[in-house]
Amino acid sequence: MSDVLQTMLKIGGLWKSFAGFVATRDVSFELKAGEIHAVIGPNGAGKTTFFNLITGHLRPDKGSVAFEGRDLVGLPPQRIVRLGIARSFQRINIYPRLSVFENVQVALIAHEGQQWNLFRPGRSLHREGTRELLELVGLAAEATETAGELSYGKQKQLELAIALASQPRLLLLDEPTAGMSPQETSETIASVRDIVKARGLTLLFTEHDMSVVFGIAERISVLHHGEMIASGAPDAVRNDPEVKRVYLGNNAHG
Amino acid sequence: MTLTMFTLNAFYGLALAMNMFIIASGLNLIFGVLRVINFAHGMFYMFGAYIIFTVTKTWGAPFLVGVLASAAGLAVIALAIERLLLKNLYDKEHLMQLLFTFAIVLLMSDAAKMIWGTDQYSVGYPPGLGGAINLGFVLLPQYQLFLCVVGPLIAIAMWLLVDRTRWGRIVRAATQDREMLSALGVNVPMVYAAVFTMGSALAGIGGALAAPRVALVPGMDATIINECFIIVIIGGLGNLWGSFLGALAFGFVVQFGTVLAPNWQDVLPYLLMLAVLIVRPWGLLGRPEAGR
Amino acid sequence: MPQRNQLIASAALVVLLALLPLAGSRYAVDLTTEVLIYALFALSLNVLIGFTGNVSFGHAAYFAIGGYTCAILLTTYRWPLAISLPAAVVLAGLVAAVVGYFCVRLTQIYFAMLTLAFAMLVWGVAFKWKEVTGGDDGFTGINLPAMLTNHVSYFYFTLAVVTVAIAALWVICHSAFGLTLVAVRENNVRTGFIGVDTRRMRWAAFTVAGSFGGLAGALFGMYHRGMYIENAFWTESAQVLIMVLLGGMYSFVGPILGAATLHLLQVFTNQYTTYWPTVLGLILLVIVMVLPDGLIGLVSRVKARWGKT
Amino acid sequence: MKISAIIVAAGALGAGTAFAQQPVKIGGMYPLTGGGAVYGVPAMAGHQLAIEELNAKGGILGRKIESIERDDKLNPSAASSTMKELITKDKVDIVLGGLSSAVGLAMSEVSKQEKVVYIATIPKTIQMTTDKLHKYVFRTASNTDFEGDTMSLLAGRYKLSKLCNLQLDYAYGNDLEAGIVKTLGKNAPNAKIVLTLKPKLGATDFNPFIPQVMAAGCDGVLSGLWGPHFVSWVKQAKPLGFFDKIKWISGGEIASHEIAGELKGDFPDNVISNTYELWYHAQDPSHKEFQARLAKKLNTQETPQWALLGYVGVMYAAAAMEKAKSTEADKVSAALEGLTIKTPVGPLTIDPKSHQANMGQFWGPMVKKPDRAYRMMDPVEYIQPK
Repeated sequence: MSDVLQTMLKIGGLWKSFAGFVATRDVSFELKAGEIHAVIGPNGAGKTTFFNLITGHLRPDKGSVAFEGRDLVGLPPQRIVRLGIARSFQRINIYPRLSVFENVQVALIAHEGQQWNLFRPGRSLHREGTRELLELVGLAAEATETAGELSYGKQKQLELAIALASQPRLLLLDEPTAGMSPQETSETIASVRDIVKARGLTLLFTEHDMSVVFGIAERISVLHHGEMIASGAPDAVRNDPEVKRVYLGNNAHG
Repeated sequence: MTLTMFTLNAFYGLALAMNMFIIASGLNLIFGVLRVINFAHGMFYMFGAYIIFTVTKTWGAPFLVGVLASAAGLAVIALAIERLLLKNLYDKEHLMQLLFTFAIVLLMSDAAKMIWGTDQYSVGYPPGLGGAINLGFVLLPQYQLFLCVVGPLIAIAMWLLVDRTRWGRIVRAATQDREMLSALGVNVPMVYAAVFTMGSALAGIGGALAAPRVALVPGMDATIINECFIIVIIGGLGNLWGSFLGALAFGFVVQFGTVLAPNWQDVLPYLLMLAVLIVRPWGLLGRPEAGR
Repeated sequence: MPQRNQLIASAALVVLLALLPLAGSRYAVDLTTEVLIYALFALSLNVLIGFTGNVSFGHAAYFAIGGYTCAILLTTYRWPLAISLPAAVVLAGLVAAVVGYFCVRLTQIYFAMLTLAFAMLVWGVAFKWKEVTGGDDGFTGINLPAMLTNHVSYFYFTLAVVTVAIAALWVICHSAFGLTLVAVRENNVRTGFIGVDTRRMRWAAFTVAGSFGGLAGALFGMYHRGMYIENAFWTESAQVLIMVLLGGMYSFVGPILGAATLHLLQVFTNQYTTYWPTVLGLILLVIVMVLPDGLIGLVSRVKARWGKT
Repeated sequence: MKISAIIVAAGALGAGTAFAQQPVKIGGMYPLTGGGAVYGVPAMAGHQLAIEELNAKGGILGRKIESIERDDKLNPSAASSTMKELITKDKVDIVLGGLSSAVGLAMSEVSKQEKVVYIATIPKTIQMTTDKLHKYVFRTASNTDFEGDTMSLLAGRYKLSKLCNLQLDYAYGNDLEAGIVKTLGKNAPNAKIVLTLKPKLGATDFNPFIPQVMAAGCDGVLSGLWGPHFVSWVKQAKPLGFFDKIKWISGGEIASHEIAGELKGDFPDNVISNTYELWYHAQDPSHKEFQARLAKKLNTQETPQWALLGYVGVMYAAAAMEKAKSTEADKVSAALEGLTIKTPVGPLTIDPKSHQANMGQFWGPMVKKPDRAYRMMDPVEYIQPK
């Protein structure tokens, strides 16, 4: 739908502080449609805050967030989702007491705006779409299980399915492989990339695992103490002296 | 309103606030740490009043002994309730705890009827506090002055205990993260038991201190529980000084409101809560609870 | 299919109830009428509690608004029942919508206390607006259509209205709307991020709950031929809350069971002892300690919670 | 014709003898739990005493009396349900009791629908015997008009001029105020109400009101503050010397021993009030006898006044059934109209038009006695409405 070279998300001069602690400091950032973009940085660098500011969970003190030319600042999460931005969470954020199937089903209902339908039985809706999404993320076999009882990795997969149910153009994944085994990680990453490419999505994600980051990211941005210190192609970032000093240097050898 | 009347009303508002604070502070403490909505708190208050009646009037003990007996009596009752029953419920739905405290209300109301019958009782003022002090332009009842002293004393004592002692730090930590505290080797169940006991003893003291001013009758627990909740809520849940402020707001609004708009007196406390919650949804000194 | 079984069981229950007057016990008929009304009242509250996860301490307000409105329209204005009853439901729903607008901005205990505050205002209005409501003397002598003055006909009327209302609530609770409400209850934040305005959902649930609560109140007032300010008092809100918790809030039928159990317990223990609070208290204790899911947990321990059919 | 008459008579006789085995069922409802139990429990004791006495003498119409007693929970809807239960399940012949106005009116509504006689033994609201009067409701308690009339009479007698009217803000208070205002001009032409205050029902804190009364410069208060309200008022007003200058004329039975015996030395001076019954007042032999039996039942000499109300209600029910020679509601209702019976406080008559008994009350000032720890009424005057 959008041109590959077009700017999808444009962030300018973003500030956010909590009781004096500056979590996001004058961050400017651009995301091209269709790219796979990683945001990295040590713990506490402000990655999650950055995501929260984009998706409306937090409101920036200053700055602008434009999605496809539309200002997002001040919009509540549900409006932003409807514009085409879906996200997953670093800490598992699903419906633990609903079945796996219902977790996705309810997201599809919401996407179709059917939450205001007082008459159609909820469980009869989008059965096909739900099944497809579960298959896509590899949870078809667990459809009837209670979501909270799934393994950690599978709950992460479920998060992905819920996010995809909103049919986003931009997908934000906050540490999609956190807590996974190396085996699960590589599987997840492969499947995420396939899905993103197959559906023509734009992906913005944060990640700890540098092999994952450099494995799939087309562009990488580095946050440090709330500041965006570098942004560019993987090689350029890898060789950026500032990045080496504050981040890669510490982590890669520590 | 003349100066005399204004002074009197302000003073009475303060006295009411302090009496309510003493009762509500215990409820606030229990809610803040245990997250239990204790509907039985009003019943504890009533028991406090009845116990001081028995101790001072039937047994002839001095007033102060009566107050201590009320505190001790409620501490024992509360400890028994917590250790035998309530401790098993912390992991369950909050609403199950609510149902539990309601069951306690029912059981204790009948227990009170069996022990004290249905007659109405009254407790005398402690000697030396039954009169009034003449300031020239206004008479101030001594007992209410006494309450105005006791209330802040209790507030300061609680503040010292919670803010300035190791035990207090543990209690405050328990309000934040129970699992973490447990991992750090703190005996959390004992902290919970102690907090429930202490909060309930405060209800007992509140009842004992209210007793000389009011008639003791079955059902005296009913409105007090709502008023305590209002004070705790408008102050900000779990916040000691919030409850103090909430009690002051309650005292002055009820006193002046009743004088100026007697037609609204039945719903004044609720109007106050409405106004506060619409303007400051988390109470005067409360903070929004992060996320969920 | 279990759903079909449920439908058959429900239909059988309604038929069985419809046969009750043939047994000839006037008392049983009256008691069942009361239970039906309380069941609807408890179910209406559970739209908020069980399905949305919002505990209201002031649900009696809508019960009272429904009851008074119907009573006043029938008696003071001599409107026909066919208009008075819907008007009562609409007014209860409207007031719930206005109150809900403010309440859903808050959550948890703050939400509960705000509902309580508004409900006490409703009580205050019923108390002070003596010319219209009769104040604390109550509004007695409600003018019923002649065909409903007989206890059996009123029972059938109640049975019909309550059955339809419960069916409607069932449809609503199991609709896409209902499922989304459960999502709001289970995870408010996540539900925002799938594109749902959770506050508006809760607002809608509040309004639905208030409307059906109003219907229950209207039936109640006509049954007693009187509405009293006590019906709006917070103790009444607490009572219906207990019915819901007792029955089991995560199940659709739980509150019906809770309403029947609590009401019948109160009636029967009062027949044997003036220490009925002790009896009731002990029973509640047992339920709390042993049956955390309410009575419905006892009935269907094997069944998983809402979510698995 | 003749034969059929005989058959009918025989049938009636047969039915009568079969019926004789059946007890007369009397339903009694008072608040027995919560806030109303203070009054309901003693009233129920009087109710039971009357039934015990009647049964000892062979019951009513030669049939034993079965007493069915229930808690009205001080809640009109609950009372309405319970009364229906008494009528439809227990098949009671008559229902007695009630305390609050709303419960009384709710019970009256059931009595009207179900066509069962209800005798209100405590509720005083005037509506019950005026606007909402019907064939089956009767009252053997006093009412707010009687009480108001006597209070204004006393205001005149004590030559009070500036009055403060102090009533609780609910049905009883409002009705009592109306009763006072109606008769004040006639009974106390020199008196004027300069201030009217209405604390809420159930108030425990009277500080918003006490200074206002003191500042208004009244020489008398006409009060309807009953029970715990009065006690709380006293506890809060006395330290200010409130009762030193102000004469307190009160309805609401605060001169009863339940309050005087509890407040003892704290009971203020200058109080003139009423009570239904006085255990220390030797009036006539029947009263002494009643008092002795009640004292035995309750195991105290200082018996509460409320028992009398429960007692008189039952006695009226029994007398009416005896007079009607039936327990049928229509006949009992007809028999109650104009019925005069002897009670421990003297003869009472139910007015056939208003269904209201001329139940009087003891009135008088509460005074210190050298040999008693508590105050007593002296002189006592039994004032009965005309």
